[in-house]
Amino acid sequence: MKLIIAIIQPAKLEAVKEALTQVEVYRLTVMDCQGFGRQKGQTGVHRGHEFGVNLLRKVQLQIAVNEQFVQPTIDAILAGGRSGESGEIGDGKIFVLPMDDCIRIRTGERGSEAI
Amino acid sequence: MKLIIAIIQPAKLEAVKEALTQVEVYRLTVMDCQGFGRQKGQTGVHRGHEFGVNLLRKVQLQIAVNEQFVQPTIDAILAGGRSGESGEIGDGKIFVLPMDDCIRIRTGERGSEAI
Amino acid sequence: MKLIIAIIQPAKLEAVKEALTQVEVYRLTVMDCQGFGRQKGQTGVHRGHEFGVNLLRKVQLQIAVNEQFVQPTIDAILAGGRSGESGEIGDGKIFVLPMDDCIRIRTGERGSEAI
Amino acid sequence: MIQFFRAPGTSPRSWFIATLLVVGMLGVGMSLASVASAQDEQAATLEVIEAPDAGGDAVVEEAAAAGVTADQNFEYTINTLIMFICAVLVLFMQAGFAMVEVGLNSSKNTVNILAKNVLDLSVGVILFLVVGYGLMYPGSDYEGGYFGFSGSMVTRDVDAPNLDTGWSNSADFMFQVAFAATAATIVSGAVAGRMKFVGYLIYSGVLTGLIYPISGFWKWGGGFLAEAGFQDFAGSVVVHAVGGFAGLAGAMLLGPRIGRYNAEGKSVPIPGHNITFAALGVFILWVGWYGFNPGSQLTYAGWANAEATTYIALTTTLSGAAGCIVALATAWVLFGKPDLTMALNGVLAGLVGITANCDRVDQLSALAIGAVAGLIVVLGTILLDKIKIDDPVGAFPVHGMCGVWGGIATGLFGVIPTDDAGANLFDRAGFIWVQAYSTAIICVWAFSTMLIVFGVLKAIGMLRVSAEEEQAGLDISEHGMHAYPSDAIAGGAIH
Amino acid sequence: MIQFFRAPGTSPRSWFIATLLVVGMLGVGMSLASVASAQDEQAATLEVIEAPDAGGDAVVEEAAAAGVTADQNFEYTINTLIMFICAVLVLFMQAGFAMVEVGLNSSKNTVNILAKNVLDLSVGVILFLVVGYGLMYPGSDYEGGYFGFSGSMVTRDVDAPNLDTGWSNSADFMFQVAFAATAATIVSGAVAGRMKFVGYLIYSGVLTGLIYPISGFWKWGGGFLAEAGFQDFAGSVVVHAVGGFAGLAGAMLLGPRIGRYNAEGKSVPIPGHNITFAALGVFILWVGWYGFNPGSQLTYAGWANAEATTYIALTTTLSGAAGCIVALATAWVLFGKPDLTMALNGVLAGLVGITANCDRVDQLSALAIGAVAGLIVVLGTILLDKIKIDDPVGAFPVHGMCGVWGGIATGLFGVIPTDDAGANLFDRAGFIWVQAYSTAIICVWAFSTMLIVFGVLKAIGMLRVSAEEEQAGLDISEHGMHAYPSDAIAGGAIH
Amino acid sequence: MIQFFRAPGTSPRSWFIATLLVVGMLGVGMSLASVASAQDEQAATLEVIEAPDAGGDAVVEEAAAAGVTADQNFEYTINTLIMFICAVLVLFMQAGFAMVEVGLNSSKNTVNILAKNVLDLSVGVILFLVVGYGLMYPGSDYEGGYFGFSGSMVTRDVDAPNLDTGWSNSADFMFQVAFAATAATIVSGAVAGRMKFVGYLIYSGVLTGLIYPISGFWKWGGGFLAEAGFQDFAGSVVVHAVGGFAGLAGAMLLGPRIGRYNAEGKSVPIPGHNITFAALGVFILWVGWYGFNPGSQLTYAGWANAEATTYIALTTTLSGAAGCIVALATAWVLFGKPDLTMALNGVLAGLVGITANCDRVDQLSALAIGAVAGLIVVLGTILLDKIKIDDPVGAFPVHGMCGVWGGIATGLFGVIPTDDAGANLFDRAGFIWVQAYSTAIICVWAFSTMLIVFGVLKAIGMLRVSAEEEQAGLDISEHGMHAYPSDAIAGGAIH
Ligand SMILES: Nc1ncnc2c1ncn2[C@@H]1O[C@H](COP(=O)(O)OP(=O)(O)O)[C@@H](O)[C@H]1O
Ligand SMILES: Nc1ncnc2c1ncn2[C@@H]1O[C@H](COP(=O)(O)OP(=O)(O)O)[C@@H](O)[C@H]1O
Ligand SMILES: Nc1ncnc2c1ncn2[C@@H]1O[C@H](COP(=O)(O)OP(=O)(O)O)[C@@H](O)[C@H]1O
Repeated sequence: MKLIIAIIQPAKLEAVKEALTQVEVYRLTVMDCQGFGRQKGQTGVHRGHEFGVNLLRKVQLQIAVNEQFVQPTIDAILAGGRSGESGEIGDGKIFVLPMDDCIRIRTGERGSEAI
Repeated sequence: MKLIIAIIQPAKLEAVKEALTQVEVYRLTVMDCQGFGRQKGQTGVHRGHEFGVNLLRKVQLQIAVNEQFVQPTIDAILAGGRSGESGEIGDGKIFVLPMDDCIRIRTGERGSEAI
Repeated sequence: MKLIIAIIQPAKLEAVKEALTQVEVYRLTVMDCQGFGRQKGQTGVHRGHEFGVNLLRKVQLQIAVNEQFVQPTIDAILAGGRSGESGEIGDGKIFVLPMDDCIRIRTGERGSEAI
Repeated sequence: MIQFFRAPGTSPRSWFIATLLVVGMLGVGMSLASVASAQDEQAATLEVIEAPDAGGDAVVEEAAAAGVTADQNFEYTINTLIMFICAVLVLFMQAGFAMVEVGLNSSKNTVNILAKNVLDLSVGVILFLVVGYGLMYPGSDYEGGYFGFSGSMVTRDVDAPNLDTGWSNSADFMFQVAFAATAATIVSGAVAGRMKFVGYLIYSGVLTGLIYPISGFWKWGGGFLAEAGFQDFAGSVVVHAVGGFAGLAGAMLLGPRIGRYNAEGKSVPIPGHNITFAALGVFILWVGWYGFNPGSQLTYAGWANAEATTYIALTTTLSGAAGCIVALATAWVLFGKPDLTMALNGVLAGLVGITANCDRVDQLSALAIGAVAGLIVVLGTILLDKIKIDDPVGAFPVHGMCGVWGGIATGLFGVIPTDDAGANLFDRAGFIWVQAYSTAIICVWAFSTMLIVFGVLKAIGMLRVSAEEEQAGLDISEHGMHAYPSDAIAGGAIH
Repeated sequence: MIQFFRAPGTSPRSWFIATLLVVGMLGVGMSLASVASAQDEQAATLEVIEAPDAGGDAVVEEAAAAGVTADQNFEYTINTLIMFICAVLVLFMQAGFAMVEVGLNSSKNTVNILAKNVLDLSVGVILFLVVGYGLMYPGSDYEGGYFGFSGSMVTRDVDAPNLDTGWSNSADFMFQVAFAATAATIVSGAVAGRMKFVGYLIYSGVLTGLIYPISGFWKWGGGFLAEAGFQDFAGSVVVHAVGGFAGLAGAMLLGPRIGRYNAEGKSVPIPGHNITFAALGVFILWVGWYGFNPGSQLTYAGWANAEATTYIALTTTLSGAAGCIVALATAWVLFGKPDLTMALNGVLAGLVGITANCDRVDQLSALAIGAVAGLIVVLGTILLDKIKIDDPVGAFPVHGMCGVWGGIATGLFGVIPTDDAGANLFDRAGFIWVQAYSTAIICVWAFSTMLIVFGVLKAIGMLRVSAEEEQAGLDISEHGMHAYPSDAIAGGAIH
Repeated sequence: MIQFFRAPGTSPRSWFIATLLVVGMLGVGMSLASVASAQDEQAATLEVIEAPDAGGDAVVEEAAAAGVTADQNFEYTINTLIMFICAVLVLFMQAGFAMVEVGLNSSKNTVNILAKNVLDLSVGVILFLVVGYGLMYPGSDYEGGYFGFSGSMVTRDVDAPNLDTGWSNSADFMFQVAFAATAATIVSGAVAGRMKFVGYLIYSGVLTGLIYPISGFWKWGGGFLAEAGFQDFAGSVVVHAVGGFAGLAGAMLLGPRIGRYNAEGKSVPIPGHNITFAALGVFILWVGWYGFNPGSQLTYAGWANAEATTYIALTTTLSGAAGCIVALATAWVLFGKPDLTMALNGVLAGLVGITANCDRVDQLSALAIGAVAGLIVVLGTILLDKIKIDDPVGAFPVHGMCGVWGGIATGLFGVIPTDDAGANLFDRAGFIWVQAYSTAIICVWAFSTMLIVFGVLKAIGMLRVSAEEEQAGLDISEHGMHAYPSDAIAGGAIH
């Protein structure tokens, strides 16, 4: 089992969700977050202080999947999350973390069938 | 050491916290999140467009624990987080992730005693 | 590759970011969160009910790094995140999680060069 | 994709839609009707005052022609226009109530609270127009009575000057309907977070259409309480206590919100989600109250009336300020922290308390009335919590308890009313007594009738939403939308 | 670190800054000028009324001295002061529009919307002062005409009493400029989320300086539509339809926001980020409308005027309430949920619909007009969505469509205007016809001229921001700030 | 669980609670007192104007009886009622200040700011009633003096008509207290985020009770500055500069917020958490200013007064608009982005600048005054930041600097005041000079006295909260609540 963490552009959430549905990944958790990356932040101004607002609004997805779903999930995120053909800086990242166990609170089921 | 990530109903936070206190787990981090799961989202409407608001408000707990606390913590979350006896769809999930290290910023202590 | 999760005081974000820049860690993801820790929460009051607001506002950083950056990153967070010399309760924690893979959405690159 | 028929499960809702559509159709119907009749009858009933015609001395000649003396003309102008301005201030209070209620409740019930506040005003206007106004002011034939009806306002020719009162019928209706809407909207806060939207709309129609106007008639319409010498200048009892006790009935029949009391029955606070909205609402209400109390002088022309109108504004201000300070101090001592929500409710408490007597107490009494109201609202809130009645915004302590206090305080501190000869109608004790029992009668009336209304709603399953709907929040379950979609959603993506 | 010169890339911006600076410099210039001339000429043109001098009977003597009769004095006082109060209410509507637009849009465009709303008022005031007012009220020489100019308001000696009208020039300007600003700000909602800030400022200047005053002159300035007998009491057409059609032109030339329609052209809702602000805005607008409609009576002194003023408030209220209820009911039936945003727009729809005829319809007609407006706004919103015109706040359905409806409804339900002899100017059909074509003329005027303005802006690349800027949000890309920095940021840390 | 005694650590707080309780007890005490005395004395002092008695011509007869001429009656009515309406508008500004301050500060200090704003109004009302009003208007005996006291307002019989002034004492108090509260609340923004709540309450009492009324007397009470010919129509100096300089004193003694300047002393912006509230606040203030400036005409009856009142509204509007545009343009050029916060402060700057002279400048001068104010506020903000004075909302640049500018500008552009014979009191230079030194005197007074007050608070440790409390936010550390509990909390769970 893996926990896939993806940081994407807020505007891409819709597309990513559709792509995930294609590969039958229906369950996920979403959070607002802010990111610093290579993407040049716009220049902000406050009371005359220019500062790089390289803190940009992003959305984080957390998806717990079984092994065989890892690759399809990644592909789906890439497909839905990339801006245009070539992609743009700021499109984000996918992190794949090992996961020891998963429990469904409702039933207490454990392991892969609980995902 | 494990990092336990639990996604629960917002209304259950109180109960889960009490249950965790029982098993002497006092430290945790809480975040707002939204989830898609099997739980049927209510139907939303915007300017006449029905859409499934299967994005539901949830709360995520992150709890770093030493091995011997893993099971008690899980049990506590199950106890506090389940709706009624049988539980309801939407009650959420618990993910258990391996954790290599933990550092307490205040003291710089590392490893299990830092948790 | 590791995913470093740090929970710090909101007011320390600035300092931590600067420290990270020193060690050439430029990319990170930031989230608001709330924490329960050993730190004594202030006493809250609502309609005459005293209750411990031990839920305190914190900021969570998520930083994916390659092995050789793990220690520098931790040191930077400790340097920037500690209150005063001795540190204060509430300064927070750093969790180090193993990470199997990292993908850059824009390019699809995988592994360490994608971080 | 549009669907014209609802699933069976939603029948209560479709009921309501039906009724609403009736209104709509009615509207269309009437339009055709009036088109047909427009040419003739209308032109007769409705005289348009063309601005240009009114310049220079024309106005006065015109007035003279209509047999209106220059003085009457002056007074009629002032009374009508100032009453109109005060009505606008009172209507602005609707925004204040909405903000207070929204701010003091969970974010998941925001859309629902706002919908209730916008709709109870709109529904209230229509029903007060069609029924309520005629019930509340049936005219002199019903003097000293218990019930009367003089026909619907909507059918009246409101165009002719009303020289008996000395101000226009339109201004009068505007001012009165704003009061009715206030009484109705008070309840919204007490039943927040768990009541069905349809049920609320029905309740609100009944209150503005029947319950409020009937008891209003008893005092302001010249009914038996007026004859008894009961004094309630601007409605501590007639408006606020009625709303407060109606809210209490609702809160009791609904029961507390899920999670408000835990397994061991320990009270678990559910803090509001946005204190800034709550405070903004209180500021708006404070400002609106200057229409509510001074406006109730009804005649403003002439130095004596102007004097009285502004003196009322003064006592109102003093009481609100004293209520705020004492409520904060009390909360501070009792709870150890200066609780802003108590200070805010203290302002409202002071304003409610002075509403009945702002015209007949001196400055020191105004301060005392406010101070006591500030004490009452804090203790009342604690009490309510102890007996496990869940009133999310404290509508009962503020409007119910302090409304009653206002009624009594009038007896304690108020100048004793006189007969036309100028002789006191009562001694102090007698005045206190008439205030006390009249207040009691109105509160019992509002509470018992509303128990019935909410009881019926409960019986037919239109009172409370399901536990699951409540936990998800009324916004999403009743209205299908979030008040504050997160960036994740607002970024443009809802599947 | 301060930088005095902009990168070349920003030339359009620096253009604009230049123009702005001109205004600023102008200001300083004028100041010196007026200092120089202050001693003499000013003292002449400007007579300061010292409060003390005005007590007792002095006022009347003074008036007599100035050859003003007591009646004129009374009327002048009432008309001027009430008009001023109504102007304040209408200006308050600016806050309402800002809140509605902010609430119904994504949080990432909040700063931009607020900046637009604050600036279009400020820019509007200056341009209406310098150009617009003179274009809209060129005086009797241009009666029945198409275009006229009587010089800039700013150059006028507005100090002498204006006994022809019966109220002060200052009050008149305040009231008129508030209307101009309303027309301008309506557009802001329709173009939200994607229009360049500089482009918006230019548009707004053109509308308040030229487009609105010219068509305004046709009716209210005594132009050819006034002569034709066209009736638009408070501006359903002259103000709201003009704003609505200008907004339509903008929305069409801009095209929908990114993500508003997905690849398959399916409509993807972009819910607003804060419904509480939206509802607060509607309450504020409702209140402000009592300045807008009753204030348009212009003369309030004398029982007949007071009567009319408050009767207008009554019909306005009824229409707004009916609009709210019917819009909610319609949305409920069509969509299956009681959509608050529709109820809110329904209130505005009803208010817009009655604006042209609030003085000349009976109560039933007022209800009917509001009910139909409520229906129109819902269906209009659906229609607009179907034809893929992205109007984030529904400015066109509310102000454009219901503005037109108001114009027509005046013909359908309104008392037929009479000549000085009191004879009807038209039969019903004739009245409907004049209302219809006059409405059409004004809408075409606004739409076509604005198509040109927005077209030019598009041509010179000052209309729409880049896709990247739009996705990041106009707040950060146009203004360099977030409306709601998260705790992480607000904690004190921006690098 | 309720606790009646505080831990020793909290002694300052309990001090304050004590004082507050005194007020409360006082209230109760007075109530009993007045109950006792109610029957007799009260009925004498307080005559209730029964609305019914006032219809028809009764009013005029009554007036005649009271020896009031018809003209006086007319003027008294208009002056009193319009002053009351203006007072309501000025009180509404309290909501505006609260929203601006909340919006421009971190979310963690929201409850505290709101509590300060609600309480300084309430405390201000009481203290101005008991002390301030008598100090500010001690009457003619003290003409040209430096200090006087005519006894407390609360003890006065405010019921009789005040035919000397021509308006009611109650209206006068309402209008004056609203101004006092404005001066007090300005400071709140400058000391936000780090000042102890108790300390603020004490400061606020001192300002409204002593400091403001004393300098107010010098000008408006007929003191030595009035005699010197100093002109400050509505209080650019008397109200705004006093508040602004008091705020400066506070900000200086408090020192900057933690994190406002980093280790190297580099300025780190701490953006406000909700720009929508800030903008809403500015709109409300703009609207409220129409009570502030035009209301200061004090007499509105008669064409000349009505003329003046509305002309003042015009100049006020022009200056605010010019300030907005120039401030935005300046910020745009200097910073490269159109900074909304600067545009908002520019509006306020323009309004503050014109406040002293709105009655005596021509339209061009009004534009110039606003334009310069817009420039001042931006440069002032930068300057303050450079010298490391942390004024979170820019209260000093807006109210302090532009208040001074308003005082000077009156000398530069204003019509020169005349003596009763109509002869100019000064030549231009002399007028500028008197304006300059009078402004200086008042600013020095406010700044130095407030330095002492804040200094004492600092000495007794009641000025600034601890670093830990500040970082956690004043909401939780001072008031024990969050302004916006997250869903996690608001979901119903606080342990
Ligand atoms: N190494 C990392 N650790 C944590 N978050 C990251 C990392 N790299 C990128 N992110 C997140 O992804 C977002 C987009 O990154 P992006 O600028 O696209 O990276 P790149 O420049 O490598 O494409 C960033 O704003 C940040 O939130
Ligand atoms: N596989 C998963 N990955 C990420 N989050 C999940 C996953 N499964 C469930 N969740 C989270 O848990 C919440 C509740 O899930 P729920 O509907 O109870 O799942 P189930 O239908 O399996 O019981 C979801 O809204 C989502 O936030
Ligand atoms: N074991 C843990 N699991 C999850 N979060 C933790 C844990 N320990 C600490 N935290 C987070 O770190 C924050 C600060 O913790 P702190 O009180 O400094 O811990 P300590 O008392 O060990 O120093 C807490 O508020 C919480 O958010």
